[in-house]
Amino acid sequence: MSHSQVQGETSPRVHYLNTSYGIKSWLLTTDHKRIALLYLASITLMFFVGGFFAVLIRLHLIEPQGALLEPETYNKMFTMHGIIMIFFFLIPSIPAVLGNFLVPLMIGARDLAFPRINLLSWYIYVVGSVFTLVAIVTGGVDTGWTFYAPYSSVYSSTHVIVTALGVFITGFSSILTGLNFVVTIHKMRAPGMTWFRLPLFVWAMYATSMIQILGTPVLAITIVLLGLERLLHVGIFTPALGGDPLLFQHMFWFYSHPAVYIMILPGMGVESELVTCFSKKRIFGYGFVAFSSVAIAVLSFLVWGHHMFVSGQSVYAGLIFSVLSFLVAIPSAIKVFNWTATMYKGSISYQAPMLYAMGFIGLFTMGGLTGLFLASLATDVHLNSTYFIVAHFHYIMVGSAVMAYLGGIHFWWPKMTGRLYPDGWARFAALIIFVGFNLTFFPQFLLGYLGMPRRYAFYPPEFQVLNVMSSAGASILAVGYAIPLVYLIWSMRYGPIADSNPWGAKGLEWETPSPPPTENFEVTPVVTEEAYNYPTQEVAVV
Amino acid sequence: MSERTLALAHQFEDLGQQHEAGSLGMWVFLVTEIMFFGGLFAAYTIYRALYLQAFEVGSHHLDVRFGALNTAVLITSSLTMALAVHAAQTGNRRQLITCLILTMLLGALFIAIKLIFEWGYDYREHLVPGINFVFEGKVTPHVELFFLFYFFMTGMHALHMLIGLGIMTYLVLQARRGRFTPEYYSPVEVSGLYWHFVDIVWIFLFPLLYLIGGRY
Amino acid sequence: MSQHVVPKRVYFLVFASLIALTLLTTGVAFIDLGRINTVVALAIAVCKMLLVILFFMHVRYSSGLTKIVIVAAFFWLAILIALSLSDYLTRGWTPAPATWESSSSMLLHNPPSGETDLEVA
Amino acid sequence: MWQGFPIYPDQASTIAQGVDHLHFFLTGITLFFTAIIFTTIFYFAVKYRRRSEDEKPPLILGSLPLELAWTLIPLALTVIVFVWSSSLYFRNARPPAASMEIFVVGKQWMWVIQHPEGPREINELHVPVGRPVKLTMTSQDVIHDFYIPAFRVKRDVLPGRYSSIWFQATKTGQYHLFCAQYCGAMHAAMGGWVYVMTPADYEQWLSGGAKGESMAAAGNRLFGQYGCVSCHIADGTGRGPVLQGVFGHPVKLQDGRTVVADEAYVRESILNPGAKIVAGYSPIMPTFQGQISEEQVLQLIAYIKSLGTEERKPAKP
Repeated sequence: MSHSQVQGETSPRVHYLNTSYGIKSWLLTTDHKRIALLYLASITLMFFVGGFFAVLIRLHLIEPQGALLEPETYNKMFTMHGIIMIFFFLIPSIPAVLGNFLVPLMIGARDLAFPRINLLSWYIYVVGSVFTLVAIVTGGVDTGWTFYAPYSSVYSSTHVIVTALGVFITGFSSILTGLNFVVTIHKMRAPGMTWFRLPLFVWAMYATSMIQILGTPVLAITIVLLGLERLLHVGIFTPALGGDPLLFQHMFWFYSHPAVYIMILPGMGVESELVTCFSKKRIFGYGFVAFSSVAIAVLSFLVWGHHMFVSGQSVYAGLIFSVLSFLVAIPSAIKVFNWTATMYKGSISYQAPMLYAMGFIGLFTMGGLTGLFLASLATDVHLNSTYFIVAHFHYIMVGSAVMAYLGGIHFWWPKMTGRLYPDGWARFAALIIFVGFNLTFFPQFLLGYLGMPRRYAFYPPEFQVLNVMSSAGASILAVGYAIPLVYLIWSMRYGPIADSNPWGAKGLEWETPSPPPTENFEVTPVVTEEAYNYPTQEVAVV
Repeated sequence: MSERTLALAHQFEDLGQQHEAGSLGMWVFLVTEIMFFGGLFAAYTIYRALYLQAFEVGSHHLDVRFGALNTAVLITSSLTMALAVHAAQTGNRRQLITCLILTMLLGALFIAIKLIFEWGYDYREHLVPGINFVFEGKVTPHVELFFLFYFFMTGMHALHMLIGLGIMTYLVLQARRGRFTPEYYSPVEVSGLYWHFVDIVWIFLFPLLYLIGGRY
Repeated sequence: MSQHVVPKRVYFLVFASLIALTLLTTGVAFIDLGRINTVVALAIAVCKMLLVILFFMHVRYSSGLTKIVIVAAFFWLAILIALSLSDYLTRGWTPAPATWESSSSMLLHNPPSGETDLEVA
Repeated sequence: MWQGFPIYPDQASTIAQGVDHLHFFLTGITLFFTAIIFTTIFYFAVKYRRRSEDEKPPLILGSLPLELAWTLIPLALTVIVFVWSSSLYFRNARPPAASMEIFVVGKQWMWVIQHPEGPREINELHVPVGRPVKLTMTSQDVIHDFYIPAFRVKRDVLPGRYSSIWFQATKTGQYHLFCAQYCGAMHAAMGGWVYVMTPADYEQWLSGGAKGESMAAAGNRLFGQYGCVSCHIADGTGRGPVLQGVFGHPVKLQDGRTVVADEAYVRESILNPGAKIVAGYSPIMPTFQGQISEEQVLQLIAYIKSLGTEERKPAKP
C-alpha cells in the first residue's frame, strides 16, 4: 500500500498532522492520533515536573542532616514526586500516548470506538492535573502518594483534599481510556485480524484496560471516603472516631497494586514489538506471551495484601497474600524467557529502540526478582518501608516502564511525526540512562537491607556513602532523560523524512504512510497472516 | 460514503457494529459502576461484620415502609423503562415518549419520598453524621458509622438517579424529534441499561440498610 | 438490526415477580430467623437482580461476551470482599498453632499454650 | 564521610540469622537468574548480530518443553521460598510466654517506652541480652512503625489497638531504632537507640537513676483518681465487675459471647465501655475517651494485670 504513496516535495501529502491547522483544530480533534500527541505533550510536562522534585530529593539527601530543605518541604517533595509520576505520568504514559496512537492502527480501524470520549478523557486528565498543580503551587501536600489514614484524613495540615480530588478526577480519564480500548479491540478489528493474530502490544493494552476498568473505581470510592472523613470529621478510617485505618489500606492497595501492572504491562507489550522487529523473527511462544498478560492482569488483583505484612493485618491473610504474590512472578518470568528466546538465531540489529528493549529485559529481571524478597513474609518484615522497596519499585516503574516507554517512543516516532531522529544520539542516551539508572537505584537495595527507612528527610551518617552514590547516579539519569527531549524536538523540524516503514517492521501500522492519513488506511486492510511474520528460511524448527 | 446514514459515526463500518460497540461500551461502564458501588458495599460489609450490634441499632431508626415503597416505585420505573425500549424497538414513538416520561416521574417520586419522608426526618432527628449527629447510647461511634454509610450510599444512589433523569430528558427531546427508529435506538437501550443498574443498586441497598438483622 | 424484541408479557411477569419478592423480603424481616434473616434477604436480592439483569437488561438474549463482562464484574467484586474479609475474619485467631513451635529450637523455652489458644487450633 | 561504610547490618537477635539466610538464598536466586538473562542476551546479541540486510532467520514458533521448564522451575523455587519464609514468619509471630513485657506508645514524633518496674524512657530502649522481650505497642495519633533493623523486627503501631513484636537480643551493644511508617513532618527524627545490656547491667540500670513508681503502682493511683475504685470493688459488692483475677481469663458477656480479658479488651472497656458488657451488669460506666492518655491506659492495664495474681473472689450473682 505504501508504494502507491508518492512523497513528492512539491505537493505535500495530506496526513493527520497537516490536514488542518490552528489551536482549535487540536483542542477539538477527535482523531486518536492527535489526542495521543496531546497526551504526549501533557505527560512530558508532568514527567519533568515530577523529575524536578526527584532531583531536589536526591540533592537534599547528599548530606545526612539534609542539604537543602526543611523536613516539611522534603516530605512535600517526595509526595508530589510520587503522585505526579504515578498518576499523571506512568499510568497514562504508554496507554494514553502509544496505545491511543497505535491500537486503532494495529487492528486496522479508522479510530477508537468512541472518539469523543477519547477527547473527553484527555480533558479530564488536564483538569485533574490542574487541580494537583494548583495544590503544589499553593503549598503542596505531605501525605506520601499513599494517602494513609489517619495521617491524611485528620493530622496533615496540607492540601490533601485538592490533591486527592485531582487524583480522583484523573482516575476517570484512565477508566475512559480503558473502556475505549476494550470496546475497540473487541468490536473494531479489521477483517482477518483474529485474536491470535493481534500484535502482542494490543494484548497487553487489553490486559491493562481490564485493570483500569476494574480497579480504578475502587480507588475513586476510597478517595471519596477519605475526603468525606477529612471534610466532615466523621470516622471511616480513623479509630478515634470508630473506623479502621487498615480498611483504607485494603481498598487503596486493591487498586494501587494492580496499578503497578497498569504501568508495566504496556511496557511488556512494547517490548514484544521491539524484540521481534529488531531480531526479525516471530515471537517465541506467542500464546504464552499473550496469555501471560491476561494472567498478570487477573493475578495482580489477588496480591495487594503484601503491602500490609507488617501493618497489623491478620497473619493468615498475610499467608494467603504471600502465596498469591509468588504466583504473579510466574507469568512475568515466562515473558522474560520468551523475549530472550526470541533473540535466539535472530538477525539482530542495535538501533536505539533495541538498546532500550535490551535494557528493559535486564532491569525488569532485577526488579521482578527483588520482588520475591517482598512477597516472602519473613524478609518483607525487615525490608518493608525501607529503601529496598524504593529500589525495587523504581526498577519496575522507572527501569522497566520508562525504558519501554522511551523505546516505544523511539520506535514509533517516525510513524508519529514522519521524521527520523539522530540514531547515534539516541543510542548514547539509552546507554546514559541505563548506567545512570543503575547507579541511582542499585545502592538503594543495600541501603534498604541495612535498614534505612524510606521517606526520611535526614538519616544516620553511616548511610551517607550509598546515598551520595545514588545522588550521583540521579544526576547522570537526569542528563540521560534530557537528551532525548532535545533531539526529538529537533527532529520534528529538521529530522530526515521517514518512509512508511523505516525499521522493516511487520504490523498494519507500518503499511500506512508516515505520518498516517486521518482515516488511518485508504482502504480497510484485510489481514491474512500471523503477527510478526518476518521472512524466514525454508527450514522450520518447532 | 454514499450509503452511510446520518446516525452512523465515521469510525464504524455499519450500524450493527455501532450498536454492538455502544452496548458493550455501556456494559463496560456498568462494570466500573459495579466496582465503584462495590467498594462501598465491601466497606459496609466489613464494618457490619465488625460492629453488628451498632449497625442493627442504627438500622432500626430507618422506616421500612418508605424503603419498601421506594423499592416498588423504582421497580415500576424499571418496568416503564423496559417498555420504552420495547416501544423504540417496534418504532412506536408515542409509547416511547409516554414510557420515558412515566419513568422520569417515578424516578422523581422516588427522590421526593427519600428527601421529604426519610432524609428530612433523619435531619430533624439529628441523625446526619458530620452535620448534626447526636445519638444517645453506648455504641455511639459505630452507630454514626452506620448512618454515614446510610447517607453516603443512598446519596450516591440518588445522585445516579439525578443523572439518569438528565439522560431521560435528553432522550425525550430526541424522541420528539423522531431521532429513533427500529434501526437506530441504541441511546434508548444503553440508557435503559444504566437505569436498570441504578435499580439493582437499590435492590441491594434496601435489605442491607433497612432489613438488617431483622425487624421483629 | 437483529436485536431481540422481548414480548411485553415477559416484562409484566418479571415486574409482578419483583414486586412479590419485595413484599416477601419485607415480610420475612419481621420473622425472627436468627442469622438466616440476612441470608434470606440477600438471596432474595440476588434473585431480583438476576431477574432485572436477565430480562429488563436483555442479557438472556445477549451475546456470550456481555455475559462474561457481567460475570467478571461480580467475580472481581467477590475478590475485593473475600480477600479483605480474609484479614478481618482471621484477626482474632492466634498467631500459630502450638504444634509448629515444638520443632523450633528458637522457642524452646516457650511452654505449651494456654486454653484460649487451643480453641482455634 | 567514609567513616563506617557498612553493607551488612548487625545480627543481634535470635531471628536475625534465619532471616539473613533466607535473604542470601533469595539474593543467590536473583544473581543467578540475572546472570543467566544478561549473559544470554549479550551472547545472542553478539552471535546473531545482523550481518547482511537480506538475512533470513529460521522459523521458530516456540517450544512447549521449554515453556513448561521455565514455568515449573520458577514455580518450584517460589514454593520453596514460600514455605521457608512463612514457617520462619510464623515461628516469629508469637512471643514466648516467658517474655518480659515492655510497653510502647508512639506519638508524633517520639517513642515513649515504659518498663513495668517503673522506668520510663523516650526514644531509648534498654533491654537485657538473652531474654525474650515482648513489646506491646499503641499509637496516640497516626500510624507509626517500630523498627529495629539489627533485630530484623518491624511492626506498624496503630492508633486504637495494640500490636506487638518480640525479640531476644543476642549481642550487647547499641542499635538503631526507627519509625518506619511515614508519620508527618519529623518522621525522620522519630527514632533513637536500643541498648542491649548484660542482665547485671540491666538490673543496675533498672534500679539506678530517678526511679519512679512501677506501672502497676501508677495504675493503682489512677484507679483511685478516676474513681474506678468506687464501682469495681474487690469483694463483689460494687456496681462494676470484680477485676481481681480477671486478666487473661475468659469473661462471659451479656449477649452470651465469651471474650478473653486481654489488653485490647481492657482498653476497649475503658474507652468504650458499652461495647462489651459483662453478663449480670448494666451499661452504666462512663467513657474515658479523651480524658485518659494511652500511657495511662497501659498503666491501668498493668495494674489490672497485677491483680491477676491474687485469689479470685466469687463473682456477683
